[in-house]
Parts: sequence; structure tokens; C-alpha cells
Amino acid sequence: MVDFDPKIIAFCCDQSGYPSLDMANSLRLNFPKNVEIVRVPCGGRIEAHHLLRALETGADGVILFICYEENCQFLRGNLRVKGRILYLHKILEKIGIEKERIEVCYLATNNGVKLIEALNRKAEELKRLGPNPCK
Amino acid sequence: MFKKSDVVIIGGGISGITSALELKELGFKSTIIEKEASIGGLSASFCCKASESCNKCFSCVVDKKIFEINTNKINIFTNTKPIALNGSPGQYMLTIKRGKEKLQIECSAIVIASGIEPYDATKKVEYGYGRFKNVITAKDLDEMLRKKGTIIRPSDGKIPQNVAFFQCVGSRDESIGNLYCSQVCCAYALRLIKSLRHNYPQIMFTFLYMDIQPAGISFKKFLNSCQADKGIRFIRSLPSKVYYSPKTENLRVRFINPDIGDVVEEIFDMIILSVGISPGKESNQISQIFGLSFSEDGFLKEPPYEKGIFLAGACKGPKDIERSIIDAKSTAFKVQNFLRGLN
Amino acid sequence: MGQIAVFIDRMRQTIPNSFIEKLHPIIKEIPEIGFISVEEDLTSSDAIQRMSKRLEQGSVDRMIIIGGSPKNYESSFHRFGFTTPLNPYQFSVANIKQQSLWNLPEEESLKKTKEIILKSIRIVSLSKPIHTQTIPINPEVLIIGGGIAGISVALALAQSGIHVNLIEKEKVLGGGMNELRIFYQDLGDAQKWLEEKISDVTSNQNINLFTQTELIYLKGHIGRFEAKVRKFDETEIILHPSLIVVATGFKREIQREGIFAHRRVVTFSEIEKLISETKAPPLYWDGREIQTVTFIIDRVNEDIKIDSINAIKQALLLQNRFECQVIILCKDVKVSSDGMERLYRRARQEGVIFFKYEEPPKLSLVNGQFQIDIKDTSVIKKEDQWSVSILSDLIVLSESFKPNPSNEKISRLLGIHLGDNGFLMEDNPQLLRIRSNRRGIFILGGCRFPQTLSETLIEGNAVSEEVIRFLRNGTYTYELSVAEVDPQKCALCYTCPRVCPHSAITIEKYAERNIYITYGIPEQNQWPAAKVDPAACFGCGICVGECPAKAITLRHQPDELILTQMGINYKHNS
Amino acid sequence: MIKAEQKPIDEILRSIDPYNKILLSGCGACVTVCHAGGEKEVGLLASALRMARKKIGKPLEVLEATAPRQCEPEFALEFSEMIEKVEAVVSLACGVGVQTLVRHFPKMPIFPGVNTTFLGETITHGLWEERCQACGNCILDKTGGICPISRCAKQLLNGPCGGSSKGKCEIKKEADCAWQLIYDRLNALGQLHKLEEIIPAKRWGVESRDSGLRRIIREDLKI
Repeated sequence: MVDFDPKIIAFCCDQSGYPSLDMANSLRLNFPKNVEIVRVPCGGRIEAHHLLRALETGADGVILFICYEENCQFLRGNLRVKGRILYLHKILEKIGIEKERIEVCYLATNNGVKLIEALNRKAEELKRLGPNPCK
Repeated sequence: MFKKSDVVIIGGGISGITSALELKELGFKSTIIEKEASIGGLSASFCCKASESCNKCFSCVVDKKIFEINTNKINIFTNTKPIALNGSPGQYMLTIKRGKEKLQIECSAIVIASGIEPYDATKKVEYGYGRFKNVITAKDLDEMLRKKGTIIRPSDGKIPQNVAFFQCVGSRDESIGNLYCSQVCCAYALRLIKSLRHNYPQIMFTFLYMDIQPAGISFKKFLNSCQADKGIRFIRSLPSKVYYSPKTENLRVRFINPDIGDVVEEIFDMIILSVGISPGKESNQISQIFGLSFSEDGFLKEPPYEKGIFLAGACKGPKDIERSIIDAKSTAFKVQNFLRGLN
Repeated sequence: MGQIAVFIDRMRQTIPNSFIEKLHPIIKEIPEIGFISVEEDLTSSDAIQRMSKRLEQGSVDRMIIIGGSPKNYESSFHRFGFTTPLNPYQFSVANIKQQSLWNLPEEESLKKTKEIILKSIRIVSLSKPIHTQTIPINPEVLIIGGGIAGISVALALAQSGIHVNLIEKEKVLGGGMNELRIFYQDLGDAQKWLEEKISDVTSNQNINLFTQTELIYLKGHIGRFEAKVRKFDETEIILHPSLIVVATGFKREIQREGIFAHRRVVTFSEIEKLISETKAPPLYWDGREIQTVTFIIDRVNEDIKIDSINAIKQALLLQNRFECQVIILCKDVKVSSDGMERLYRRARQEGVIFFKYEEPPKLSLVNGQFQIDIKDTSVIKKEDQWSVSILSDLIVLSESFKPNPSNEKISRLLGIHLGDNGFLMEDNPQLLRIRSNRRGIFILGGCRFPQTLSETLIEGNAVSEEVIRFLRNGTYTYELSVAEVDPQKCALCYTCPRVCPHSAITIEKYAERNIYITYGIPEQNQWPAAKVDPAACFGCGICVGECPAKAITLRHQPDELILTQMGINYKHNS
Repeated sequence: MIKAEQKPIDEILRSIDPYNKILLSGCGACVTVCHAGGEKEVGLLASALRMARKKIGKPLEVLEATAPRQCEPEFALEFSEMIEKVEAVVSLACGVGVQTLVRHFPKMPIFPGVNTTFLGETITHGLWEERCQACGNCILDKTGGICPISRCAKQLLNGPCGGSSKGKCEIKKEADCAWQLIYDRLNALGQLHKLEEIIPAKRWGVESRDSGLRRIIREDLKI
């Protein structure tokens, strides 16, 4: 295990991820050290190339906080991004990068605790995986 | 102090909030009177009950509405109660009391969204709520999940292994005089079970019920997925008594198991009572102030339209969050008709 | 580019003064900064007023707020006519409440705060103003379906002075409600009530009633729909509604195989009609006096409570008025409607016998009567659980509630979704039952999910309320924070119209084909490309994520903004 | 339209292994429509290639460009300036587009990034099916508008083989038997008599690719 602070880019859907983040902020929960928050209007806005760019430009892992299935404000955004992640995982596999570096976490508006748990778990996992070899 | 508002809304739960927001969109100014320190009411105390996908508990919708009302600059009086109503329809003068301070609000119409209370489970003595530590209500469990994020036995703080849900506690019960179905608890309890099963696959649940009441479009799909889950046992029988063993703090439950065809006693390490809905504590006072009558079941009864007093949400009968929102929208429509002089 | 104003929100003393003092020198180092102002609570209305005043004086053209969640500020600025020289999109928020900066040691926390501030300055430098657009909107509505749902909305809207076009494909109004004769609450006459409603509709000046009429196509979006309807005599009319309400109802279907094909197996509607039309006992059906009636419900549609209600109501009437013996066989007694538990208890007291079954009961014919064999599960001891045989003159069988067969056509014509079960719309809490996936189209009643009359009426009011909200001002204003297609790049691949959940994208001839013609392009010179209708777009960005040609941008969140948020300095990279 | 599928990334990586700076060229026509080589796929592949090479310690510089239609010489020539700067090109256009580049840039190594698969139709979003094999002599008029050359595994011209079972093909079980479809359609049109006409064997050697490179020459259009 390498001791380092993995850089995590957290994409937060404005409908669930960001309100949960706000909740976590007001509860003053402890975040992993190196997190970059990206706010998007809906999970469906997140494109595969954003995620690859994130890994390419220095992130060790990416986590997507999007709405539960059947609860997307825009009805299908979460399903669309789920498909993109599946496609992306295939690419990552081909180029020899652990697909765990890109992960989806489903949230509702009031899951601040779950968000922090997911982030901390992710940080631990990335520590285990070691730094991203492609940065 | 003296204020003016088109509409005064009594109660800042989900129905009150929705009414206020809709009335604002319809072009009317409204004021919310809430007896607690913060708005949201009962609906705001629920946690998200998603498992792998959304289970339609509507707690996120409530969250969004509360966010909306907080940023919408609607007059809200918290820690406030109405104490007297004067004037006539279209020109009411409502006196309210905040702490020791008394205020008066002039308004044209009043919406009452005083909501409901969960049934007081201590009244069902045989289940031992309040006496046995590991008997809690579904409401308590919900709060536990929201605050601590986990389910634990109150007696020892451990995650339970074998949990029983008792349905119809305080509903459809002649012995306590509640001759109505609370309409929400079947789906509510099953959602709780489903989400707990997702997070803690090791916990086994027993669901003791009388009849399963349907709850909307995808309920059938949801129920099928619950029934297919081997960790949830459905038993059509309401338990008669709960015994307590002080040593292990476990609970022995006596009920009829139709599969075995006999009265059985089983040990559970935790019992959740699916408490029903009862009329709000304040409804007596409110009925006096606003001159309202009660339905057979003790809920408030809609007064005639000309009075300019409207009911919204569950105070006129049990409703889930979704139906409360729809009902509040419908009430907002009636209020706007009244204020515009249509009938 | 002008300078940037900085507002620090202390969020009612959440940020300590000492920390703000330490922030000042850091912010002052940044060259683009115009001025700094500290507020106690920036979401309060007087603070916003002070803010606008301050912005009017300065030479700044964008601003950042150092404070809490951007969602709080955004909703107050976007909604309340933030009247400053600044466009509400030319600001960004440095959320220093995030990531628990306070739990860190001070030095680290200051460093991180600075990073966050610098990031939001980069974001605000990229942001472009986004304006609003207003379209006029006529108070005209199209209601599809003349059942009770459609009727109640039509009457409510007409009363508010809205012009209503009500189309119904049958000859008469009422739809499924025509089968209901008696209300369960007070046993009142449902047909009389319905007739009054129908006569209100036909006599109302504001309601344009088209019976035997079907929708054949729909173009356009909210505020500017164009609907063509065809009457029974093949004449076609074009309507221009601003909003559409879909209330096409559901279909009842009975599967009559085996013994259920017998003439004395009747449906709920048939027994309802028989009860309401027979004045005094005895009751006759198929030339035979009826003394015992058995209801078999929950064979289909276990999740719909209408059958339970009807069965209990009819059982009481049969028992009281016609001195019949009634037996109800069901899986669950569904009493989750107001007053139903009392009715159920009354039925039991009056002698209606209830059996709950897990396995479907067996039926046979014995001497012209039905024999129904069912296990009596109310007995505790298993060895005592005898199979009970009931002899019955009449069987009332529940019909299944099926989606209206025209739902598929409706969903295709209107661009609204079908759920998995064939009813309209998927079950998504955000839709609140009455909204469809398209802005300006509402759905209510049985076409979404069969439910009781009183619930449908409440929904009808809720829909009327939504409609009036839109039509109240005579205009509809929306922000242009939407997706936009670059017609030059569009490959016409039809990806975006297919994926747009709001059916806001169409392929239209609108782009210029000939660059010499710049203004008011005549039809023959237009070139097809995907077009997002800004009034119908919700700005979710799903199409942007899908477009293979990268021809679509989300105006309020272009790629460069996302990359900047990720910490990539966009300018250097491209 | 032409349908294509992106090549496996490892295959592309192998072909560009010796180079350190490449151009990734996309095409805005058919391959964009089938999500194989439009601007978005170019960006995605560029990132993936860069990352894969960085991982093995041989960083790769990738230029990205997308032409509206790579198979036109003028559009291909628009790449000239960029091609001067790189050591190799990976083209995500169909085989035609790749060869247009090859013709115009004789000295530049140019590799295909997609497998050009077939001429097909969109069934639903994300599902494409072959419909035409460009045989050069269309017989759709005789077969009720359903092409047995592209849709029958055995390219039979006169009725199904013995393997047609319950309307499905014996070679590919999930595919419909083309001759079943032809029969059903002609039946629906009331034109079953058309089946009585024997379709003569195709003269592949004369009208199709077996006779060598096919060309269309329009003297009137020549400049």
C-alpha cells in the first residue's frame, strides 16, 4: 500500500449529489483530503471523455454521485450515464487501468452520510490501488 | 404587531409547504404558521428508503420542497400557534401567539394543513412499547436510520439478526376505536424492510400483517420483489402478545402461524411496530378556533366552500406524501378560485 | 474584460471574523478583483438590495461569492428578478463551507480556501451571460379524453375563463364512469351526478366539445402546440392549444375461459347496473332468482383497490336491499380509502362472508348452481382447516384493468413515455403523478393508473392548478440555460431526439443552407438539423452527453466549465 | 448508410507503437451517425491512447481533427497542415475515408481506427442491421423489397434453404430467415405469384466485385 492522498474527482448531480454534499458540509463530516467537486445539472451531462480527461490530467479516481434509478429529475439521465460508464469500463480494461477508478454511487437528496462514506471508502480503495499510472 | 397576507396556512408540513409554494405561483401571498421550531413536519423526519433503486418513498421530494420554500421568501412563523379567529370569510383576522408575543394577521382565506400524528404505541399495552427496550416504532427506526445511518438494538447497540414488523398498530383496530386503515404503513414498512435488506443482507425480517394495502403504480412490482426475497417472511397474522426476557433482552412473540397451523411463539431480537396515523394533537384546538367539525374517524371535516377555510393534506384523513402533495395542489386551486371570486 | 466583484457571506457568523481577515490579503493578491464586500447573510433580501446598489456603482461585470452552497444563492438570484447590471449567470460561488475546511489546521484550510477561490474566479471568467425569453401564451387547452377526469378539468378550467377543447373518441362523455351507478361513500346516484357534470360541459361557452374525435398529429411545444383532430365525418380541424391534458382512461377486460364463460358469471358493471335498476327484491338474472352471490376478486390486478370497494359496496346492497347471501373471496381486503374500513366492518356485521385465499378457488356446476371450493384459512388449527363448499346462484368476477389500447399511439403522437406495464409514464416520484415528461403536457386519471373516483377528482384539481399557473400571466418566460445545436456540425443522426427525455428536440428545417441569405431564410433554402426548443428544454444536458458529433452545447454548462471545475486550466490545454 | 465499429484499442495501439505523435482523424458523416468515429469518439480515443501510452512510459501526442466527410478529396486535404506535424495518422473514417487520406498523403503511414462493417439500417438506437451488400444489380423488386443477398446467410435467390425454422435462420438463430420475411411480405401484398419467377444466378464475375475494381463513370459529369 502506498501512502499518499489520492486525488478524487467527485461529479455531483445537482439533484442528489450536490444537496447531499451540502448536507455533509453542514454536518461537518470529514472528507478525504484531496477531493475536487464538479457540479453538473444531471448525471446525464457527464460524458465519457470528461472522466477519461479527469484520469488523464491527474486524478487517481473518479466517483459519480447521481440519483437512484427511477428517481432522476430528468427521468433518464442516470440510465444514460450508467451506459456510458459501462462502455468506459471496457476501454479502461483494454488499456490496462483498474476499472474501479471510475465508480458510480447512487444517492437521494438527503444522503450526506452515505456520500462521505462512499468518498472515504473510495480514498481507501485508491490507496490500495496506488497512484494512477497515467497521470 | 399586525400583518397582511392573502392566505394563512396553519401547519408547515409537506401539505402546508406545497400549498404555500403553489399559491405563490398562482400569485398570492401566504404566511405559514408552524408550531415547531422548523418546518417540514412529520414528512421531513423520514429518511431515504432506496435499496438498489428508488422505492418511491418521496422523502427526496419533501427535501426539495423544503429547500424551495427556504429560498422562496415566504413568510414563515415558527414556534407559533393560532389562538383566535375573528372576522368573516374573505376578511379574517387571525391572532397567533409566538412565545409570549401575540400577533394579528389579516387574511382572506385560511388553509389548514395541521397534519397528523403517528399513533401512540404505548396504548397497545400488549406489545410492550415503552416498557421493552427492543420494541420500537417504525417512526423511531426511521429516525435512527436518518441520524445514525444504521439499525441497532437499543438495549445493546448491536445490529439485530431477526426482526419482526407488526402491521396495523393503531389502525383497523376496534379495541382502540380506530376504525380506519392508515393507508400508508404497509408500503412504508415494506420500503423500510427492503432498504434494510439491501444494506444489511444478514438481517432476517418477519412481516406480520392483516391485509396488504396497495400503494400506487409500481407497488405490485415492488411487492413482488419483496415476496421473492428469501429474507422476508410474510405471515398473515397479527401477534397477540409480546413477552420479554430480561436476560437476553430478546422478545418472544405469540402469533398464529398459518403455515404451521397453530399458535406459535417465536423469538425475535427486535420488534418494529408499524404505527398507524391518528389525528393531530392540535386538531381539537384547531376545530374550536376555526369552527370545524370532525369526521367519524376523528379527522377534520372540510367546511363549506363559502367559509374560505380549506383543508389540505392528511389532517382530513390518512395520506402518504405523494397524495398529500397532490391534495395540497388541489387545495391551492380551490383557494385561488375562492380568492378570485369563482365558485 | 471588466473586473470581478467579491462578496463574502459570513452565513450568520458561520465563518469567524478572524478567518475573513486572513482571507482579505489572499484575495487582494488576485489581479482581476474589483472590490470586496462582506455581508452577514447574503440570502436576505436587504443584503441582496445592498449588493445590487454596490454593483451598480462599480466597473465590475461579474462577481464571485465566497460563502456556502451555490444552490442557495442561485435560487434567490435566478428567481427574484435580481435587477443589477449583472447577468445572473455571470457569477460563481466559492463554496468554502465544503469539505469541512474547518476541521483542518488553519494553514491548510487557508491554502485550500485560496484554491477554491481561484477556481471560482476561473469559472466566472469563462461564464457568459444568459438571458431570458418570453413567449405569449394563449389561454387555450386541449383535453384528450372525456371521462370524468377530463370533464372535471374541463369544467374547472372553463370556469377560470380558459378556452377548453375537449375531445372524446366515443359518442358520449363519461368514459369508464358510465359503469359506476352508486357511490360507495353515501350510496348516492352516480349517474345523476355524472349527467349534471356532462350537461355543464355541453352548455359551457368556454368548452368546445368534439365527440367521436381523435387526435391524429401534434407538432410544436408548450405554448405553441399544433394539434390536428379528425372528427367521425372525416373532417379535420387544427387546434392551437398552449397546454395539453391527457386523460384517456383505462380499459376493463374480462377473461372468460372455462366456467367463467357461463352466463351467470357477471362483471362488476353488470351487477352494478342490475342493482341500480332493480327497484325491489327479488333479483333476477338470466331468468333466475338470485339468492346467493359470490364475488371473486384479486384474480387479476391485486394492486388496484377499486374492486374491493365495489365488491363491499355491492355486497351490502345485495344483502340489505335484495336479501341475498353474499360471499366475498379475495386475497387481501383493500380498505385503504377513506371510510372503507367502516364499510367493511358493516358488511361483516350484516352477514357478508369473507374468505381470503392464497390458491385460487375451484369452481364447478352442481344442479345449475355454482359450487365453489375454498380452504377456510380463518381456522387456526391446520387439521381443522376444512375445505368449504359454497353454492352460489351468481358469480361476480373482477375484470382486469388494462391500459387503454390507444396509449401506444398517444405516447407516440405526443412524445410522452410509456411505463413498463403499458400505462402512460413511468413511475418516477419527481413527476408527482400528474406531470408528463414533456413540459406543458399533463396526465391524470386511469391512463396513468386506475384509481378511485375521489382521488381522480383531487388529481383533476391539481392539474387545473398547474394549468392555471402557466396560463395566468398570458406569457411564459424561461431562461435560455438550455442545450443548443450547432447546425453546421449536426450529422442528423437522430440520437438527440431519441434520447431527449422531454421530447424537446426535433429535426427541423431551420438552419441556413445558403450563406448568402442571412435573414429570414425562405423555406427552400433551409437545411435540416436537430433543434432544441428552448421553452421545452429542461437543461439537463443528456443530449450533450450523447451527441456523437459534439454539435450540442449546454449553454450554462459547456465542456470548458466542467473541465475547469475538475481543476484543468482550460485555456492552457486547448 | 455505412456502419462501422471501433477497433479494439490494443490493436490500434499496436499499429501506432513506433510513433510518438499522431493525428486522430474523424469523419462527420456515416461513422458519426453510428457512434464509431465522430468528434466525440475521436476525443475519447485520443484520451484513451494517451493514457495507455503514458502508462507504459512512452507518452504519445495526439492531434484531433474531424472532417465533415473524409471521403472527399477537398476535406481530406484540409488535414494537410496537421499531417505535416505528425508521424502517423489513425483514421476513424470508414475504409473509404482511410484510402482517401492514403491517396493524398502518399508518404504518411495511415491506419484504420474502425472496422467498416456493413451497409445497414438503424433498428433502434444502438442496434444496426445489415441491409445491402452493394452487389451491383438490385433484385429488391422481385423479392418484395427484402434483400436475400445481405439478409440470407446463404445468399439464396429462390426460396429458403431447408434450415429455415419457425421464421429463424439456421446459421444465426436470432436472425429472421430472409425468405420467410420475403414470403410474408409478398403474401401481405398479395403478390405471391412473384415467387414463381425464377431469379437467375447472379453474374458475380460481370456485374460485381469478382470482375475486379468496380467503377462508375459519368462522362457528362467529368470536369
